[in-house]
Amino acid sequence: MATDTIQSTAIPMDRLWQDADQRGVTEPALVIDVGGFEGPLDLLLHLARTQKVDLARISVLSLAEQYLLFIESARRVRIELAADYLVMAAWLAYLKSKLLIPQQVRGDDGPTGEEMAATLAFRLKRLEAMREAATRLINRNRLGRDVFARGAPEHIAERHGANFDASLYDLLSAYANLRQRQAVTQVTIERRKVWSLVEARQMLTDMLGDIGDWTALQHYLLQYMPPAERVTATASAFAASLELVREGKLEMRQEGAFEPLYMRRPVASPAAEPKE
Amino acid sequence: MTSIDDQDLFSEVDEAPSASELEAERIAEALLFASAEPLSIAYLMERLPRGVDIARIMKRLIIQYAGRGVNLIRIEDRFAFRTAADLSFVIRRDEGEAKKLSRAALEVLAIIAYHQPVTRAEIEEIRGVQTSRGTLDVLMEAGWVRFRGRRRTPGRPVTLGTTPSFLDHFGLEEIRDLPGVEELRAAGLLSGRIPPDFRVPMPGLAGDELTEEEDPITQLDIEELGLLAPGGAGEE
Amino acid sequence: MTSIDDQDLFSEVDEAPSASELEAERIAEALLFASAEPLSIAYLMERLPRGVDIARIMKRLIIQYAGRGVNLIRIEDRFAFRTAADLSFVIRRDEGEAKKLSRAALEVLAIIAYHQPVTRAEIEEIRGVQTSRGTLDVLMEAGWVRFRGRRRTPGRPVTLGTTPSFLDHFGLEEIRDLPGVEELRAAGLLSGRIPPDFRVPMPGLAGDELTEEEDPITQLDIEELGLLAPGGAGEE
Repeated sequence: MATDTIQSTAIPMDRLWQDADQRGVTEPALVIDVGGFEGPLDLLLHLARTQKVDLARISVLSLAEQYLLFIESARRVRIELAADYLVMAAWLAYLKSKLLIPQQVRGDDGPTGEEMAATLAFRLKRLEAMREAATRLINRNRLGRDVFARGAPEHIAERHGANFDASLYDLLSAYANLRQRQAVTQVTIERRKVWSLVEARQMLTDMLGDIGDWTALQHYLLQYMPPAERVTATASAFAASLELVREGKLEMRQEGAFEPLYMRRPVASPAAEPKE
Repeated sequence: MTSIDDQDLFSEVDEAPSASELEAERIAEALLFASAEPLSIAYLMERLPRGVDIARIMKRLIIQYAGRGVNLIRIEDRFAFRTAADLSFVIRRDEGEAKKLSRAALEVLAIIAYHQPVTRAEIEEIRGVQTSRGTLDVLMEAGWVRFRGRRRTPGRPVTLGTTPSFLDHFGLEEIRDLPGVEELRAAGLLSGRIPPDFRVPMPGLAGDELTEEEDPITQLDIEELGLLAPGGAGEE
Repeated sequence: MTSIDDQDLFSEVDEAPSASELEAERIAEALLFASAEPLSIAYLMERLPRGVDIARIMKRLIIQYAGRGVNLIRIEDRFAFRTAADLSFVIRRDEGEAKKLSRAALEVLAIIAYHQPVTRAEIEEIRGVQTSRGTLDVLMEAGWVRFRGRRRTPGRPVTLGTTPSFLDHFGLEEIRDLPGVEELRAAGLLSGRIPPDFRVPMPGLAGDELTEEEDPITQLDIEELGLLAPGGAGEE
């Protein structure tokens, strides 16, 4: 799930030709540069900006739709999207359904669509605030560029007794390098396109953090998976969900063999948030 | 006594210092001037004559240098002489500027600075994306970010924070001086929890209709988002 | 301001300078401070506002700094700040520049930190090379490493561990705060290619207590180890 390394996949020219033929030449071919975004939240923030309103006032519903449209377009041209883009799509599709269903009497089974939407808006606002803070920070007068220390220092200070200098970073990188050097093994396993248990677990916890009532998550998720990844995603998600059930962090229900698997967060869960 | 003439920049603070205080002042000045790194109070105390009031001496020095081309600044419990920030335009050097930080690294740095002590999972929660390798170690190598300790929660995750040289580099006395930190805290944006008054108004929409405040997403938007239609690639 | 009190060191020269002269003075101060080498009049002239009388400004600065801990001195036609000659005893007290720890020393130190209590043989096993005597000496001299005790195994090898000043220097509250595999990896310090069984020990030591496998070190041991040179003879 190394999202930072998503590359836009080049589409072979002949494919474009074929596609163009099938669709009629009028529709322009799209090249999607997902690599320009730092993950799904970044993309959402960018989309939200097009609404040109305070992030606390954005229409989460239309934001969800914009995002899903984006993912659709990407998939139409067979761009390989990182898993977290798809997880976000699944989550937004779920959110959208919750927002569109008439308000139910609120049980104690998790957040309402409004609450989920508010959480999303909050996260966007927080991310944006950090972006602004970063800009303000980097534009300050900086040592060595705008402000200067003594150019000809005469002694190096701050040594209590020991005249040796080393930072924790030096120490840790020395250790890591050494251990790694000593651990050289010839294991070079070709990376298969497999959802690891860890990834699947992470994905499930991410999603379940915001979902309370019975949900056939797999369905939402699989819809957004490239066919090649469906099997591995299902297998890993299933295994991970069993693990979560065992730990009491998840409940599952199935009507019968081959019926959809429903999951939810345990109702009386000890308020143990997965991450925070 | 009437007019303090304007070149009297290094003039008095409150009461006249004693001879031994003046000597201590000279020594402190010399030590601070000689060093490129900020010096801690403990370090200065070790070297100044016994019994002098360090706080008073530092205060006097700060005031005396306040209007000059070189200022004495405080970074937490350390002191250093630095050229005055307003003279940046004359002595600014663009060569040798510190390695340019990537956008991701800058964002991570800001999150660590504003949210510290913060765990890696929390950084990722805020950014919504995993932090790629090389981002943190760039910040650590620059000497701005460090491992602080471990959170007392299950799993004991390691927490990250900034270093004194981060403050020095960005001209901050302490973390509280981070631009906008109070406003952000007041707005609840430095917490993991959504503030209670943060609500999104829900239009009671029955379908795909857009509200008045919304525009439908257009082909143009999609292009703008990086969905680039390569001019004529299809027709070639 | 009754008498010209003695702290009025930066007081008047001859006549009051103009505002632009004061600004030029500040710029000259900053440039001289930030420069690694003495600056020539020509260089200063290029950077000071046009039309100011450089000679006059330098003269004023020299006089203003004359009594202070830092003096502005003239070397042929160049100028530089230097700590006052009579204070050299303070500045030069810790003459030795801080030495960078060698790579070997860093490695040994890190192994001791993570694997403590650890014997010398174990360090060598982890590093795959012999550790020279000097390396440990350096770490001991720095005050970061100490003998902890003796392992209750044949040969009763001496065990090594870190000291409180190690924690202090590296900004750790306790040894358990050292980052583990996951954090090292996330920080980019470990690359992706590590074998699945790769482990980093999590030292669970609390301070000075010896583990069950250790015996305390006795005076006799210390002499035997050649740590106390009996009768002042140098070691080895």
